[in-house]
Amino acid sequence: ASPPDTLVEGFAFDDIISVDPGEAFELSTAEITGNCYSMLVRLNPDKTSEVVNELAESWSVSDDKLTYTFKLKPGLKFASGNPITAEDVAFSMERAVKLDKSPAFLLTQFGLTGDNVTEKAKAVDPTTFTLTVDKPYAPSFVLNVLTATVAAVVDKKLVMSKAKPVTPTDKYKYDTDFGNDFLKTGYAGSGPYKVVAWKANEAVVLEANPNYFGEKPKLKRVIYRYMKESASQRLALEKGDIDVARNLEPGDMESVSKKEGLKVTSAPKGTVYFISLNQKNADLAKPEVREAFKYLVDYDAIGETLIKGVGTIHQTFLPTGQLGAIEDKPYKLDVAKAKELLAKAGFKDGLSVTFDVRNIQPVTGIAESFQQTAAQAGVKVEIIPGDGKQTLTKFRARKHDLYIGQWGSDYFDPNSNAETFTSNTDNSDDSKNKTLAWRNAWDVPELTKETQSALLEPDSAKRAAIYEDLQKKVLADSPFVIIYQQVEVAGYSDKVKNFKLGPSFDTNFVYTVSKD
Amino acid sequence: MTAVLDISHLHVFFDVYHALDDVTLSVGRSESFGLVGESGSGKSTLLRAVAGLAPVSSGDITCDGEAITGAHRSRAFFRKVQMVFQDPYGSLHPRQTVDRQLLEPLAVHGIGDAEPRIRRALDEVGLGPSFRFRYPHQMSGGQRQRVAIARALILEPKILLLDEPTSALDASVQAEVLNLLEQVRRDHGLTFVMVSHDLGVVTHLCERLAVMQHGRVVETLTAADLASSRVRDDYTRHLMTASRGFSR
Amino acid sequence: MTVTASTAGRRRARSTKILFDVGRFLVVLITTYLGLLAVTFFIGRVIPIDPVLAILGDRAPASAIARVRAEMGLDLPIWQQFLIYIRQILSGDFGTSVLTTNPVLTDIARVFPATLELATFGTLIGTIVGIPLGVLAAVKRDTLIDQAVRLIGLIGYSIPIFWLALLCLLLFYGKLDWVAFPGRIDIAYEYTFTPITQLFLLDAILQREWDVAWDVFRHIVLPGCLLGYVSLAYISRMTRSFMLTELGQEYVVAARAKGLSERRIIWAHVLRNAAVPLVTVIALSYAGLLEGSVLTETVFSWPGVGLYITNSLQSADMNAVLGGTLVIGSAFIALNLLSDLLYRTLDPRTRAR
Amino acid sequence: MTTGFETAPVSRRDWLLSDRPTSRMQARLGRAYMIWLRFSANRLALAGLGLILALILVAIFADVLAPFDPVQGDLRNARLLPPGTGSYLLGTDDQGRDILSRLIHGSRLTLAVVGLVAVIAAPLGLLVGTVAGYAGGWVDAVLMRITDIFLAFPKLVLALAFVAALGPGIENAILAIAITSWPPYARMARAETLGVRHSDYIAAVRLMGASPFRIVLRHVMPMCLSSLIVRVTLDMAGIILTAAGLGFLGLGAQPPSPEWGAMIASGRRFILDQWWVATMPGIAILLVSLGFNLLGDGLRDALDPREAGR
Amino acid sequence: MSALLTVDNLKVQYPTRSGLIEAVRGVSFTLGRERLGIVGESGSGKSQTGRAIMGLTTPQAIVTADRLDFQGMDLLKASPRERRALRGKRIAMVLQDPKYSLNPVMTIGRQIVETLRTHESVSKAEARRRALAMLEAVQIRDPERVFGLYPHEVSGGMGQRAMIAMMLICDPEMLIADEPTSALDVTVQLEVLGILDRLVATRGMGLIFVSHDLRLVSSFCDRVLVMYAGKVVEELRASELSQARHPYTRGLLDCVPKIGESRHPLPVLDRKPEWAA
Ligand SMILES: Nc1ncnc2c1ncn2[C@@H]1O[C@H](COP(=O)(O)OP(=O)(O)OP(=O)(O)O)[C@@H](O)[C@H]1O
Ligand SMILES: Nc1ncnc2c1ncn2[C@@H]1O[C@H](COP(=O)(O)OP(=O)(O)OP(=O)(O)O)[C@@H](O)[C@H]1O
Ligand SMILES: [Mg+2]
Ligand SMILES: [Mg+2]
Repeated sequence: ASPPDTLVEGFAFDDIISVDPGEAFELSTAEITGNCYSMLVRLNPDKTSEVVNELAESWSVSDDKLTYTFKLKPGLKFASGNPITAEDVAFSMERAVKLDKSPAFLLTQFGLTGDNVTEKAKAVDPTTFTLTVDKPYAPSFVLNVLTATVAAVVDKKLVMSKAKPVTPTDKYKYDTDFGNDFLKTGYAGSGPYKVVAWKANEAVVLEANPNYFGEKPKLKRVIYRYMKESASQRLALEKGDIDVARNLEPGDMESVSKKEGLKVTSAPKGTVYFISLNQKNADLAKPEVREAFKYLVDYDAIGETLIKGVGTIHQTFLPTGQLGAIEDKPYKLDVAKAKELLAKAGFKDGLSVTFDVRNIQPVTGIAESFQQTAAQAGVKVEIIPGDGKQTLTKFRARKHDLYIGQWGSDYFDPNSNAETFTSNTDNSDDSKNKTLAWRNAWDVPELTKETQSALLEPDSAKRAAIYEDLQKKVLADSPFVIIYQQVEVAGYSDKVKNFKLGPSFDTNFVYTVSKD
Repeated sequence: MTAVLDISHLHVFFDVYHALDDVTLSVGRSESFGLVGESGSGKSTLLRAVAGLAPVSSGDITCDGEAITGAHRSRAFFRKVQMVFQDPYGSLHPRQTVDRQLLEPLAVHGIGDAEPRIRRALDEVGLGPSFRFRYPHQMSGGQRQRVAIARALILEPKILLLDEPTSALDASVQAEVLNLLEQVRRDHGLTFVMVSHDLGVVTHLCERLAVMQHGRVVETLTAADLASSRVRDDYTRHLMTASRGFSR
Repeated sequence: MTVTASTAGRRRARSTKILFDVGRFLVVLITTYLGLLAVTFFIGRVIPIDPVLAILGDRAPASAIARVRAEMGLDLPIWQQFLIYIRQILSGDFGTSVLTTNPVLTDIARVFPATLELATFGTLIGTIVGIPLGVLAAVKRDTLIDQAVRLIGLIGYSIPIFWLALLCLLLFYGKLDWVAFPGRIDIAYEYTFTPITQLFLLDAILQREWDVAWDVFRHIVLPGCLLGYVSLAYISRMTRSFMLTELGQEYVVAARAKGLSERRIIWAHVLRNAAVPLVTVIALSYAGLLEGSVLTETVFSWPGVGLYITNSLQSADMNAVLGGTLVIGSAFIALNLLSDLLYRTLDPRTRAR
Repeated sequence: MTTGFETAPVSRRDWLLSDRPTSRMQARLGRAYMIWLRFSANRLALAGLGLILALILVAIFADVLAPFDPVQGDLRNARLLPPGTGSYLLGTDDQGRDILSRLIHGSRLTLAVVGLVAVIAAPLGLLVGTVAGYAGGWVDAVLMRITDIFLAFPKLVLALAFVAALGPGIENAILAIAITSWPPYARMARAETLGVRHSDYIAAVRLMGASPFRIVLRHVMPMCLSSLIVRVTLDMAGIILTAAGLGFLGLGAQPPSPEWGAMIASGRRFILDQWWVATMPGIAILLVSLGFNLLGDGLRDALDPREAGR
Repeated sequence: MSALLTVDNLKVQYPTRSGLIEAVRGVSFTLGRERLGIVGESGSGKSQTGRAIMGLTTPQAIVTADRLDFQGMDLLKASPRERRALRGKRIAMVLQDPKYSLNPVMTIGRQIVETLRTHESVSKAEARRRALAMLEAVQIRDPERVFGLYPHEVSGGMGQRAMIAMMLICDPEMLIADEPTSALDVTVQLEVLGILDRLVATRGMGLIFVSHDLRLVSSFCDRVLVMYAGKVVEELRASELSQARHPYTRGLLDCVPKIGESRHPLPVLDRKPEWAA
């Protein structure tokens, strides 16, 4: 049984590779960082089109839309007891950019580089921080990006005291690791909870931060216990060994919702699942084939069974809730139509393709279902199951035919998804750009331009219109068969009060939770 | 007497154990030569050394004019020298019929007329055709020993090495096998080198014999000498008394 | 070679024989380790998983990827990589695990005891129950008891352990609530209890923390019994067969001729002889449990070395895989050595004089 | 030949049991018949044989026997139906496929895995073991080192690594299992060869001038064969379980192939509410590997004269 | 002379798949305090006779007799416990091959002591003392050393002596020796026989000596039973061996080659079916 002062969550967090906010870019880490670090601004969980202040007391944009000035609230403290100053904010930015880890691009897309970051992101005085961007972006875009966990503020004094010297090379020009080694498993933040331990595939332990500047958390400890399977999470939940089950599958969700003493909650997330067709494969590059495949998914049956409760059928690339998102659902299972299209493309007798699928539900189930429906149209699909990293390696090398994947918004702005689905600046094999469009060798210079133009559109309504247009185009002609948008669910014991899932992964807050 | 088998200064070691210590022997053509001695005195080792089955560390062996060195034996050697082992239960392959066992040497040497040869060989050792397709476990010890003899004879060797061919057999069966050996020797003009711990058996079959103890040859003498107790060595005398049976 | 020289040589050979044996053993050990290293290295290179991916995640910028690739020496020729790898290992550096970001040795020091504890528990059960069952079956050969023991053993041999584990978990945890939830220890104790040896049961008992010990026991008992059943199946079956071989020996007749009771003959004479080959069997089954409990560990979320290697393998975390492999390989070699030693002490015929 | 023994005055049984066979064929058949007599006296062994024969028959006639398509399901209407619903005797799985039909078709995979692994691993182990044992010296040392390395290597890791390297699929799983399962055979064959190497009958063959190659192939190997057969039969269960284990870890078979281990793996998600999805394939595996074990046990008693003599 | 053991119409049968094997087919004899030899070719049922008397045939054997009487005790009616109490204490048996009949993982001393302590309650020290004395009695030169040795560490002759010591330590009234010397070297063979002979003479035991060596038996025993195919075909005094009448016995005697005798070919046995009748 779980202790009364502790919230125990069963959670499949096998994606965590580090809890350093400057390095981590995984969904599970986002939740940890969200609960343990503070940022200048945050997404408003109740109204996702807005950002609200956290460390910042106020902010303003210069007229040329290039310089953003943030004023910090007074008297803030890190968990270590050190005061939070603009210096720390600037350091956090500098650190992320210089470390150049996975999430660094969020900042570097504003023109920050290792060489200029100290100039462009700097503390003017202890409570004033300014950020200078390279183009007059829509302010909503910039602020939305700043809500991402990479912008979490770390304790400069503490971090640098733990930093390890490194020998500079051509690739890495600095003589310190900026405390990266320490922060991989350590903690230097100011959130309601602090990270006490992360043991890969075992547990993440959070403890209340006594120096937290906001309302103190109700529970002393939060333990995320690694549990891979839905069935065992449910079992443990029913037995009271955990308070929250985070990875319930449809069947288990249903049972939990009917069970006395247990409740379920859910929240749509900004993640869409899609099957993508590699355009390097000449067969799949035919427009008719691309279209035919969209008719070969049994959206309705999948929605009623495999993803019931954990996803809603969604066919456009922007998740519901983001600026400009549309809800068009023109496709449904239509084998005859698909056959006709295939015949038009010259595949009267069908064709064979391979399909790289992660060993994880519900993707495997959807893949199998697709395999069956595709077979009806003469498309022979060979499923190649693999572990996540294995299929991903292949996908990134553009060696797949079909791939089933998901894309979660990096920050709550339409650009995140638009960029990946519609922009491909360089379709060559050694391109630096790794968007989904590139990964499927979908060479679309016009769409790329259109996506970029949306970034600089300061008027929200006009910006939304551009995204709507992009979505329609992708829906009609892209090699992406978008199937559904994820709904995150959790089952929990009714002893747990105020448990809520947020609209994004870094807003799944636990500090409001209490227990009877 | 022309020597068909000449052994001089032969040494055999098993790791550190000196199993044969400077053994020198000479066996004449068509002679029957016996080896006696207590258990572990190196009788079997001597035969095996000649056959190339024991690690010779030094010494010379000449066989029918062919000088042999080390453990390597030429193909021709095996057509000249064959061996019959002590234990009829262990010297036949348990998973092969008599037919297979007799066929094998012919196959190895690429000898063609297998069918008549096998029939003749079985006939010669007094086994009818009904034995041809039996497995070893379907035969008695004496019958197995006959098969072993047939197998040795089928290559028509000149020298037959016999390692206690009858000691595992009943007295009555022993007599049959001894008679058989005598007969094939006469028919083929074979040279015998026979090991036995039974002085009666050795004197029955051999003209000359060597007495071994602790890996050495202590005395070489003729059967007639033995019969009339003309022995020089104490150990030989001791063996003779022992073989007369128990006396109170 | 002259006679005198050879005799002297033999004598010298005898005194150097022990030295030679030790030397040969070392050569065996070193080559086996080198082999393990080479195979692991090879596996690491052929696995179609980009190790950089495991370090940086999916969305890292190209510059970071190139940097890490160079850091890991992945751009060097294969043989150079292997040499670097060997040099690293020889200097005692197993590197850090990408997956857990800990030094591999630290990880191993945590996960291996977990497996060790489980496997030891299983082997104890297998031995304590399996041997008497095997003896019983052999003594009552062809009776109902014999058939029953054989069938129990055969089913243990035939049942998919992960399946049985699932069903048992459902029954004993889900329905009956007799055992604790998967894992090694309850959350409530996990952060209050400080283990010394990492063998939790032992630690709890040593520290006289009885409630912890009870909790740990409730966790280990089900997976331990399941592994115990598998090992019991093997041990009882081999015991039966060794006992039957020994029961047919002449010394048993001699012992009966002495007027000894059947019980004494079975337990003091026959089993004592059957114990000689049994030692190897038990060691083998123990080694098997040490390396082969991945499936059980998966079902019971047991943070052991099998699970560790499997997880690492799926992330191409070759440092961790190698560490785990070497530990299991060492355990295997050590157990072999141990069973060899035991064999020698149990069997006077092989004892050095 | 048939006329031979129909006109003969002796019964067929006497002809087979004759201790004076008149032809190679009769001798061989007689030996086989003796083994069969010993084997068939063991009821459990017969049950095992029956199970295996049933498996083979099911595999051969899978197309006829299976009431439904094993890979095409009815996701919308027939998902997770309990046993006995409509014509789904053993229920359906999460893709709405008939479990019975999948089990029936899965028997082919099981049989293929078992057969191919045996065909690859056993001869390999036999060859390595007998050559090492007979040659001795450095050949033995080198071969046994390699064997030891493979033995000391965690088996499932090796198999996992191979499957990961070669890509998933039943063929690769077979290769992986074969690669991990030969060392024990090599060890066993070597031990047996060492026992046989110094026997007089091998000495006799050497005295015929037979080449080492011939001795190993024709005289040593047959001696190792019966214990090898027994061991392989007993290991079949282990092979099935390993394959199932690989399937369980998601590395054995590719979906939608009805591999039993993979079926358990995908069914375990429903074990709380839809117990049959994981239970049915579990029972199938249990039955088949029990069958192989019973068969192997019986064969051991029948082939091993030491045991059978009593 | 009072009879120690009376055997009347002893039969030992083995049910097998191909019918009943009759290993012993009605053997009758009596044994006093004397040396009785049993000879016969391999498979004639000598060992089975000995084992049936000891009650050591394998469980599936069917042993029947009109009478099997040891000093007034009906062995066939005795409970297993009673028979066990007899074995080693009053009736002992020496098996053929010392290599296999000594427990390889127990020291020789312990095995001897074990017999003693099974039947008599003596202290450890006393048992050891008596075992050493017994080892000395079987002419082992260094009993202290041999006491602590394992079977594989002693030669065949020593092993056989140890076996005899183990069986005689409780002073049995009767000893069955089943080919006790056939695995040994000729010279050692005589030494062991010498020891047996002395022990029988000094302790007044009854001895059944099983062997296939007619010459040896005749020179060692007082009386000889000749067995063929599970039956006794002839019984005679050892001294009257040369007057044996049964052709089987004569044949066995004749077919052995002797030093200084020239018979080529050797006479062989011509087995007659009526012998087995
Ligand atoms: N392969 C071997 N390895 C080690 N020692 C051996 C080997 N073969 C024989 N010996 C030893 O060499 C010595 C002589 O053995 P050998 O077999 O020649 O004796 P033997 O005279 O034939 O005795 P027996 O009459 O018992 O057959 C013995 O002490 C034996 O232990
Ligand atoms: N367990 C058994 N089952 C069937 N038959 C048996 C069994 N034991 C012995 N026999 C048979 O009983 C017969 C007599 O055997 P026994 O051992 O008494 O012969 P023996 O005279 O001692 O011969 P040897 O001189 O070879 O020891 C043999 O034909 C043998 O096959
Ligand atoms: Mg010899
Ligand atoms: Mg006998």
